Amino acid sequence: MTDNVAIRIQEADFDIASEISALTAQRSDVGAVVSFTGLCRGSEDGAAIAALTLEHYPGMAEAEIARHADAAMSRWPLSGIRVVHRVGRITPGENIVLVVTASKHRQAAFEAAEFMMDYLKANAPFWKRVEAPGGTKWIEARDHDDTAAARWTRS
Amino acid sequence: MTDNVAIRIQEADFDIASEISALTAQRSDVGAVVSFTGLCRGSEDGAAIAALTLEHYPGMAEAEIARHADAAMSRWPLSGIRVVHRVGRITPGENIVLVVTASKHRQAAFEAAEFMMDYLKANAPFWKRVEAPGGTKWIEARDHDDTAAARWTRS
Amino acid sequence: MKLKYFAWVRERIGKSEEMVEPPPGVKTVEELIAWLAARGETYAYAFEKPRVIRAAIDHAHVKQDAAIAGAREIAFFPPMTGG
Amino acid sequence: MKLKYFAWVRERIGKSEEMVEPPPGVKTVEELIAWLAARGETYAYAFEKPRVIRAAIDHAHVKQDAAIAGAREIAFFPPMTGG
Repeated sequence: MTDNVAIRIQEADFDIASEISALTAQRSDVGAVVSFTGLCRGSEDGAAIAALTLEHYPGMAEAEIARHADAAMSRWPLSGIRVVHRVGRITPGENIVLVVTASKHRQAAFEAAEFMMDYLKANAPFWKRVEAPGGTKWIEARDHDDTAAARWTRS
Repeated sequence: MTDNVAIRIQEADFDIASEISALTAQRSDVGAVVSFTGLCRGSEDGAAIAALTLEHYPGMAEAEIARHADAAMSRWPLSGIRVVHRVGRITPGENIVLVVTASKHRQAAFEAAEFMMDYLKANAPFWKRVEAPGGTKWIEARDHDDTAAARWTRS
Repeated sequence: MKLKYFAWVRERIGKSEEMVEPPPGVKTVEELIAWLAARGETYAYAFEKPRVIRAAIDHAHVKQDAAIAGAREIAFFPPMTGG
Repeated sequence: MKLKYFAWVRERIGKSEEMVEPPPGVKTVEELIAWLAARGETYAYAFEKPRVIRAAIDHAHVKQDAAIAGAREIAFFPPMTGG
């Protein structure tokens, strides 16, 4: 894994400010930092939910995210990327995922953050199950996410 | 100014976590938050700098940023936007500007944050002066920023 | 080889991993799925729509025509829904 | 009307604002710039490249052909470099 790439999968919540500061502290070559936070919403397809439970493939998830972060580091002039993905039970309003990218200029930071999120949505080995009043069900993958992920494929 | 739009121009630094939390606390309809932080870099066009001094047009700057935030709120399905732009003397490594956007889905949050930053770079009434060992000079506007801002114009 | 199951594939089969020794004729992921589906009711249910199932060999996504020779760990799961 | 100057326009003119009463023949921003540039050395320096100068009337960006009639506050400044 490239220097300045950090990937964590954990049950605990994360602290956005400290993840950003890990990419900017003690240096003066970073001009742009983009953070994306994904949160658990209180409804899914219009129906209220009680919680999400996130399952992942330990070992593969970390390795795959790191491989995509390395790809982003090569593709854009970035000074660093941090990804934190939570697993376990998460209730509405809570954080699920954090991506932080840092660069000299804003365009690289924005594009790399979108690239990482599109990847995480469509191809990282995580699965969400919804707890609703009527029972539990696995969330189905959306074609939309595959399309978003595919736009980064170089022709 | 639309509800859930907050614009501040200040000399003091800002706290990213509290700005993000202002858009997400006590609600469960936000699924995506994007933050952009612009920082002062230690060099400008390859030459080391000691500091930047930011000047703005009081009254016009707040009103113009709010007008663009309102435009973003109409254009994308956003739950809120917060912008903090610092003025005065800022040294390398320090924060300059923060844009936070919140939405149900990630694409709206990303696009609106980029739209706000493109606007702030090219059209908000702020001017940067560089303090370097050889003296001070005003930073010249870059055509690149005008091009980035123009891409949001609807035809 | 070790097999791992995730999400509803795991729930339907009723276990999260197991060791198997498929016969020599089972050479691809697709053939492994067909062999597993014939092992019993829970497997048949998990693999009832084989085209929906995603697979990874030794932590790398693979297509169903991928060869399984030499694999230490093969995982089966539904399309991913992370992020 | 009140005029405001920012960044190097302010520095060159040597003041950040002033009240002026241009003659009736000065009807547009462009004509106001020409009239100001003729007021003395510091103004001539500030407006030496009139096409570079940006203007705002009552806090709204305007082009140089904009009419100044009814304006309370007109500001002149270089291209913006915020963000």
